[in-house]
Amino acid sequence: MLHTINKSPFENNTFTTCVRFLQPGDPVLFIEDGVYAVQAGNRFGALIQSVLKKNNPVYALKPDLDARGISAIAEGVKTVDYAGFVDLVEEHQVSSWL
Amino acid sequence: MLHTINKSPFENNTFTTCVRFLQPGDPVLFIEDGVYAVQAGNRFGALIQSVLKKNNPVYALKPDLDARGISAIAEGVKTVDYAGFVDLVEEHQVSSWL
Amino acid sequence: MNIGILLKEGPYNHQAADTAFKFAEAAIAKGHKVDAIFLYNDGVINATRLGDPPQDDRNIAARWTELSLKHGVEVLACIAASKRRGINDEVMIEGGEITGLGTLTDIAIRNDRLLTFGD
Amino acid sequence: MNIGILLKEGPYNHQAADTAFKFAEAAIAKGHKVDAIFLYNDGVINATRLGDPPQDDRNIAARWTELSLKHGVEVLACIAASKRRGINDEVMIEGGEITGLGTLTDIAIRNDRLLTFGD
Amino acid sequence: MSEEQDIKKIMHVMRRAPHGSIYTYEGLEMILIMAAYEQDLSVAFIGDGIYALKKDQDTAGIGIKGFSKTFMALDGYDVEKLYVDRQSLEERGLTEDDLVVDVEVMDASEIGRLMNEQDVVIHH
Amino acid sequence: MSEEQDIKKIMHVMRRAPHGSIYTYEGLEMILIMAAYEQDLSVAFIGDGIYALKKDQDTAGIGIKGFSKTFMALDGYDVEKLYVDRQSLEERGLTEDDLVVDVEVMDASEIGRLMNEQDVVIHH
Repeated sequence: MLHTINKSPFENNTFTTCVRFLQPGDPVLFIEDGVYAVQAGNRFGALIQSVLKKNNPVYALKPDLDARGISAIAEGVKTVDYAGFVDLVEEHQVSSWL
Repeated sequence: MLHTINKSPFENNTFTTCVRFLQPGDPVLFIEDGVYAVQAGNRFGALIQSVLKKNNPVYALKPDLDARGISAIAEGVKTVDYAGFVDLVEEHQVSSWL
Repeated sequence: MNIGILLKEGPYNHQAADTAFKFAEAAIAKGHKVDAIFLYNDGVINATRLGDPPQDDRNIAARWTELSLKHGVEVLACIAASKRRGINDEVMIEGGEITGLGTLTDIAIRNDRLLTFGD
Repeated sequence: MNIGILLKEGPYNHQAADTAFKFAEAAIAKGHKVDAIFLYNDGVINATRLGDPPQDDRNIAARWTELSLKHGVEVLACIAASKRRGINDEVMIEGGEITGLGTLTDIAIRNDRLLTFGD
Repeated sequence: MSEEQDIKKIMHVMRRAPHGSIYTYEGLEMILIMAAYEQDLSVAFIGDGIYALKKDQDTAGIGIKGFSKTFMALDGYDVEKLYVDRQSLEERGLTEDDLVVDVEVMDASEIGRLMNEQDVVIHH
Repeated sequence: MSEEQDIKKIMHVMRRAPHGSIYTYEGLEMILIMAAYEQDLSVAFIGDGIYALKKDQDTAGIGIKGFSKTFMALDGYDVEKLYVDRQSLEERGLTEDDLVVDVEVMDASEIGRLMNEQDVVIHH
């Protein structure tokens, strides 16, 4: 199952909550304000790495990163555009953590 | 200055952020979903006590507590109804932390 | 005491409109003047008269009309915010009016308090 | 792949309507069928044709009309949610329609995916 | 294709506190309608979502219609899979006894496993 | 009463990230109008609010008009009191150099002291 997260982890606990429910292998896609989670050097780096280590691929929506001026992102995080988002949805059912 | 907080502290960091900006003596009023902060026995009890200890009076809006089934509240927290909310606004300018 | 209110969320979806009303009602009951309720962001959706809530629910639009007609509270929707969200004179509640952000500034200046309700 | 979309926030105030549109556009471009966009909660405000955004901004209502007319996407607003927020047939965008939650259930059942966008 | 294959597993996830916003209430309205369609429905209460089930809610003072008791009607619609996240309950200082309906209190990993089996997941 | 007494101290507090919601953008529109009224305006950036000032935002891909550069216009409207909360900046891995305008980076207690002196505080 693909989990999408659209909230900034600095103001809202959606990301930390979602992580507790993640199953091994499930991809996580950050969109909208959620993409702040993957900015390199912020305090969520360790949590991102722990998710990656459990074999959960982590993606961030490139247009949302660009819109927010985020160019340096945490190691191991992949970016997708809207077409790549569609590809992920082809492969997985979706749980959108609003 | 009266500071109002209307978000649950479990999902959103408004309360913890507001505390950093509080000046000595400033009252804090929890309204709407913010009132979950003062439920007795939850994990925000220590933060509430630290605010009280800095001489910041803490209030919660009684109708909002009742609506959420909260009867036991943290020690030292006072309740007000809408008329009491008006009284606080008479005494103070207001900063509503949305 | 003269009070202005800034309301930043639409009716029903968030409690802000309810709290703003309850506060205004209590302030008026205590003899204060509620000068104006200024609707901003999604708050402008409070100004449509096309709302048709369930019979057993509160009617939030009717509350604003009552505050306006009975208690002289100006109910004002920001024009720029209204345009984005499909609020205009065609759908405006009785007692409500479209205006600009300059009016909000006047409200902030001429009242003893400006309170914000939102999400 | 057949896709249904559930949109839970109004236009402009949250990015949800933009992301939903961009996703639908990309899915259609890749040859998928976007069956329906169901508007719920404040999402029903996407269905008003009275919106008048600034000239240099996107027109979100026009996007839904385009998806409906050009790509056969059903644009559906929940009746109960619409009534609370002043959305009805009078103000409905071209290509949009008011319907019930039963229709959303059908959409959930008949499509390969149901995606939610909101706040 | 058997009829069986047309039955979808749909999970509703309640995540917000009641009254401060309408999401949980309108979510419940959605569940009640979907219940008539004989799908495999479940409802998970995570984070502030569990507050919707709190006993003794009296909304008269805020002028909003309460709906906690409507959750008690779910049973009559054959919506019997109500899951509550244990950690969410504990960190709010609540126990099962504080809730208006019988629920299954589960670990996040178990609710996550069930979420993973769904055809449709809707967060409210 | 002197004219002086009619000048109000009004602080706008930016607290949300740009683009995910419209609050910061519509807040900025409010500030630009208020700037014409010759009041004592200030703008504080707290929490995600500082992201609105991030350099190199390119919103073409999301189809939303960007507005970070509009903050550069505030100076021309004599809105010169721009305060940024130091902790918010640091925990986001940002420095002053990452921002599109010159700001005063301050401790929360100092911004709190200034907030306390205001006649009107509006959080966006």
